[in-house]
Amino acid sequence: MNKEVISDKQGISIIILYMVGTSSIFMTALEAEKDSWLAIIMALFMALIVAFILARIKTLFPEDDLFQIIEKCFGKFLGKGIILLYTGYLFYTGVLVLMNITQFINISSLDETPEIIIRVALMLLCVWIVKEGMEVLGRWSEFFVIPIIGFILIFICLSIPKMNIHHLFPILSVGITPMIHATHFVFAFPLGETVIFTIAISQLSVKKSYYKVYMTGVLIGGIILLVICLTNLLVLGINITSGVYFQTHLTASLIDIGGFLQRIEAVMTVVLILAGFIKLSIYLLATSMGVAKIFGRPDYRFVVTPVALLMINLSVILFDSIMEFMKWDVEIWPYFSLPFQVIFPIIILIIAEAKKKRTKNSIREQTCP
Amino acid sequence: MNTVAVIFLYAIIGSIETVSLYKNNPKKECVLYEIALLTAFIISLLLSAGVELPNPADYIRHMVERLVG
Amino acid sequence: MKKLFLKMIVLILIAANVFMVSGCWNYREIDEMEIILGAAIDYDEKSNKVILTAEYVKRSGGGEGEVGPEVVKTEGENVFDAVRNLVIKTGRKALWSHTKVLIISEDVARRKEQLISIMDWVQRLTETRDDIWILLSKEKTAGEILEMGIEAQKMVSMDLTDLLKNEGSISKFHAVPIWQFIDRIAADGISPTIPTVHKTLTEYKTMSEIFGTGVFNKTKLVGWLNGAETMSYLWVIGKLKGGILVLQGNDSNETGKMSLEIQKNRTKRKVNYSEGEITMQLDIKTTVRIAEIGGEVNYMDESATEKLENDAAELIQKRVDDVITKVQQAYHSDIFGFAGVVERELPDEWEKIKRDWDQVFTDLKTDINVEVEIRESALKSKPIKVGE
Amino acid sequence: MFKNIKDRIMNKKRNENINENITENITEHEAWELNQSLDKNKALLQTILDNDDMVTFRDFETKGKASLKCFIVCVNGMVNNEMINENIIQPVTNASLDEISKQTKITDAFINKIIVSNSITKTSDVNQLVCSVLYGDTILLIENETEALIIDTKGWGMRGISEPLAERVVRGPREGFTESVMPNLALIRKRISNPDLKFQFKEIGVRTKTKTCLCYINGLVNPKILQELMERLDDINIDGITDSGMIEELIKDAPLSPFATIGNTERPDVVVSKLLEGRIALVCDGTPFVLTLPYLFIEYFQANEDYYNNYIYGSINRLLKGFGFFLSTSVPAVYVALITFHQEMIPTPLILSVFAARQGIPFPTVVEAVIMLIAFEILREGGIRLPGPIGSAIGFVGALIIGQAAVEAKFVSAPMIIIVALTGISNFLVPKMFGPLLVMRLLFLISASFLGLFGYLFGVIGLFIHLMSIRSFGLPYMLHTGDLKMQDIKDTTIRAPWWTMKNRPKLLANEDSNRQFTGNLGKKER
Repeated sequence: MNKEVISDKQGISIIILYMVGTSSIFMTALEAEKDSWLAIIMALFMALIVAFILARIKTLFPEDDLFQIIEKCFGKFLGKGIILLYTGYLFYTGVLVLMNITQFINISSLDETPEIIIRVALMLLCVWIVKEGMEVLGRWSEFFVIPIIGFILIFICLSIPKMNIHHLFPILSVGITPMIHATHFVFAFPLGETVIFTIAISQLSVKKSYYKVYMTGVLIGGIILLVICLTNLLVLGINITSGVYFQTHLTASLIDIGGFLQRIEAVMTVVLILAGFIKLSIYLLATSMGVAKIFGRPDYRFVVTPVALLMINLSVILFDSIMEFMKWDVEIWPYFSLPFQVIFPIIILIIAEAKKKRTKNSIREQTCP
Repeated sequence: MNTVAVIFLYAIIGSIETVSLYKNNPKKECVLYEIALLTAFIISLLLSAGVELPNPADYIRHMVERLVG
Repeated sequence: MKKLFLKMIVLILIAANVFMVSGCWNYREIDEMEIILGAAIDYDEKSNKVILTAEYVKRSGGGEGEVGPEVVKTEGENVFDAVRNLVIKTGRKALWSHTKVLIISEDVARRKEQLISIMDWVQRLTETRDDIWILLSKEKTAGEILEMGIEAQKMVSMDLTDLLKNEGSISKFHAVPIWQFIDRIAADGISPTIPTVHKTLTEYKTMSEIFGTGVFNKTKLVGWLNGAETMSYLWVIGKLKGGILVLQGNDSNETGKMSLEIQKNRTKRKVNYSEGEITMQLDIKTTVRIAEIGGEVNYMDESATEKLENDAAELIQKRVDDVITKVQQAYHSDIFGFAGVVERELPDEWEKIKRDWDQVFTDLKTDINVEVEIRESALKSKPIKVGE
Repeated sequence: MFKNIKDRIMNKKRNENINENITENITEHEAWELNQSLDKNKALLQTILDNDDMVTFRDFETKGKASLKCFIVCVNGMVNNEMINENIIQPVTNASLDEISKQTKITDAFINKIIVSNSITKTSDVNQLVCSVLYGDTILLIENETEALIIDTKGWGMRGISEPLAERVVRGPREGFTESVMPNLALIRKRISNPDLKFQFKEIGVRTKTKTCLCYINGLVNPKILQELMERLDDINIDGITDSGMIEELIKDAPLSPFATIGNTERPDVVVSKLLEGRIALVCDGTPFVLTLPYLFIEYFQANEDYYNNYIYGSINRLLKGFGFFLSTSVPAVYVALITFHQEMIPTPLILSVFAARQGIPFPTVVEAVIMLIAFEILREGGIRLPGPIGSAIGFVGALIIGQAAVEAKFVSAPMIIIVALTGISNFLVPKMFGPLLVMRLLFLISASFLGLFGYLFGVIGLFIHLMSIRSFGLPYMLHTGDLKMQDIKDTTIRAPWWTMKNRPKLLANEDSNRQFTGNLGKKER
């Protein structure tokens, strides 16, 4: 079996790209209106807790990925069932990510190109990198995370002249319920999906650094998200922000520095494509690993292409329009993803801790009778 | 036209991937691969022919709505 | 090695496949399109049709690099229909992503549904950018503004854009990109404005000029502000960046007019709330420099400077007060964005008065404090001395 | 090769039936040892080397009563005639063997007392003798002796050391390698006077038996890489090698990739600096191009001159080269994407001038770009092989025709000329990367014409997946490039001052990573 080892920095880069991925183009916490940035901060705290739980699980079983841990904790039969559920969840989420990216491309500029073509082209690259393995993926992310963060910084700096601080006030105007909803949504959509890294980033070169990698990655990714959200709000104001699908794209298109530095929304598009590509690849990787695990195969590579093709197929079936898609995203997604993001990890952690304790005790009993 | 494109595409992918697959992998992998590819092929074929397939999003919606209310 | 080779073949074959199946979708040659620079929208009441006048770049047909304007007129049931009809007239697809200005006629501006459909079209269409400048035509139709460019072979839209970018030094209009316009329509209580464009006839040719403002109440045109009033309006909203303040010297001896060039302006807006009554407080702080002195009085003296400052402050206060009163009394439309200030500073109170803000606005008391500071006097230290 | 000679002789025996008296006595076994009889030996050698008029046989005798008959064999033109005359024939003919005691063997006496040469070996193996003769040595056969002497008399004409044309520098040594392996090795050796510098010879090519030499510094080189290289060289089974480029292609990683995973250079100073970084050099006879490996992507951008000039200047050069790489691959693709897909991203004045320039051009922009790129390559390729003056004439004609006439004839648009010129010139910033750049440029162009900037971006993603997945002798090809660690950035995106480069590239040399031995300075940082 191929153990793909990546370094801490590569791990963090992957998580950052993953977080920035699709969520950089459209804002998620819009239910909280002017306070969506507060919702993101709250969700970030929750996400850090989840990341901590997952890191704890990984530290208990540093050699295994989540699927193996599930099998160890729940036994073969029940374990397979849960793995199946997880694989389905990952597969489905992967399709959503794919649709997100291609819809953005399609709506923002290539309006006459059939979406399926863009999907196939994107998936082709994903299949390629996933087949090359986690190591290439890690190195790729490590290389591209620098320009991506650079682009985002440039974007924010150039947006400063158009910002209006009044757009944020009054703070806390929407009330508690929308706030909680928004927090839940932000958590469900990009921030809480750390669970996938227990599958994808299952081998780090330094064994004990899962805490560092998961939590730093989530923290930096979350901060970038927060900053992008703030920029959009400050430039556009809530009225426009809530009225368009791709806020960042609009904000970037308004940048005009002295008449010559303008029309640079392409920069943000680059960020989206590069980061979104990594996000999609990770879903493809994790799903393939899940499928291989269900059938008890050690290596996942053989199943990558069919999984990718099935993803494309499902993306055709799923939603007919972006309206339907967005509605589903807001209404159903946060609840659908909750068990996978939070409930299962907590259960696994409890069982794992218990198991560890028992084995420790039994070892102690054996050594000192 | 779409159907032809789908058949063509799958034929290329299938034939090329199968060759290296059979060389490097045990039989079980190959069988799994072929089954998965065939499923994808059938779905694509149906889609290209314009058949309306059941949408899993609806089932998930029902499920979630029943659970959450 | 073999894998890579196979991968390459797959890539090439898939690319070829894709290419053969559907060709190039969004691939459009630039010379097969008409680059639309500006558009004007009129509304014909009789036939209930929208008339679109588009200014686009003329093909020179082989000459070197010369580009001139061309104007085309189309009709349609609504804006999008008229846009599609453009293809019939020109024979080519239109490229809307370089459109700079959108001129609407008074007829359109007075009709809510027309205005909204235009805004929706601009924002919904991928091609049109959201930072198109929007202008209101003071002429009979909006189209004639664009049409006058043909005679002079000048691209009116480009000239208008250049003019709009110089808002800071003219201060007789407030340029509004369309996204801001939409933002203001969407915001609670606040109403948008649009600068007005005029056609002026000089001896040699017709020219376009922008000054003044069309005042809206939400999506309906309700009135006008002239150039000077617009400057005061800019003072209120704090967007004033330059411009000239002309003072009539009222000294005993023969003083002419004084020009003060505004260098910096800062307007702070606050809400004072006491016993259920809202007062809007405006603290205007303007820095000017003396640009022109028509008389002999040396304003470099401290006392004279102080007097000048006070005169200027008084003038500003009067003008600002006038414009606020005019808008309050005549138009009942909060184009100053006072609603936003109230919402920010008194969120609880805002919830209560949100419904009938227009009424509240009309009765709103304002408290205007102006402070003028003369910083410098350009190159001259003394007025021109007239010898005895 | 030996087998071939044997076969040939056997064939002759069967088919032609000449020299029967010799061949009939030769058994299979004896045939490849020398005979006691001088005549038989001579006949044997003449059979082997027949129809080769370059080979010279020369008989002579020693002085004195017991004169011994001898003869030498050498290949005219490959030997130093003076050396043979003065150091072999003259001493031998003047020598008298009378005072030599009967105990000593005659051959040893020849070696020790008579022949003046620093390199003599004795052997009775005919194969070895023949090979030596053919490689410029002289063999001396003596009557009644079953062993012959191989005397080193190599002396063929060769090109003097001159400045390499392909890698000119303004500042730096002007020596370049030549086509002979020995002087090349000397050029390396004289720069590293250290017993740790090792040279290992290997012969590649069944027929040509080309001499290649592995150079490395013991203690710096990674033994695994060395081992891997040895194995790959042993796997080569080809009949002839004419240039190190063939070896490169036979042993390189990712053989189908356009990118080089083995470097080549004509400059000894470059080879030395690579050796000092722990790399291995492969010197091949018959070519001035020395291979260095492992080769990383970043080495495309590291010119030796960067290291000799001021570090700021060097760093700027390096950044420029990176920028040139970007321009050269991307400019046509981005131009096409912007003009035909994303017109909204071009400033209005620019799009107006492009609009005006494109009036009446018959080709679509993509086709125009491809035509112009190919035309540029044709001009470049055409100019490169021509002698200097004509070459520059081609340049003028090209510039005139393509630049002026084509635009005026409305064949191509003027902006496209600028784009192609920019592409072509930035190409020269990274001169070793012509091939990969050409391939990438066209691929990007095609993908951009499908999906616009997104297609281009997909191309970039694909390129980097490919680059990231390549390895050169076990090292990731893109090593260091994703890192922002100070230690690694020093010699990649910028060229740091020498006094800060205390360590060698880490993964390459793991045994001794200190580059500078200035007390504890280097160690402290680690």
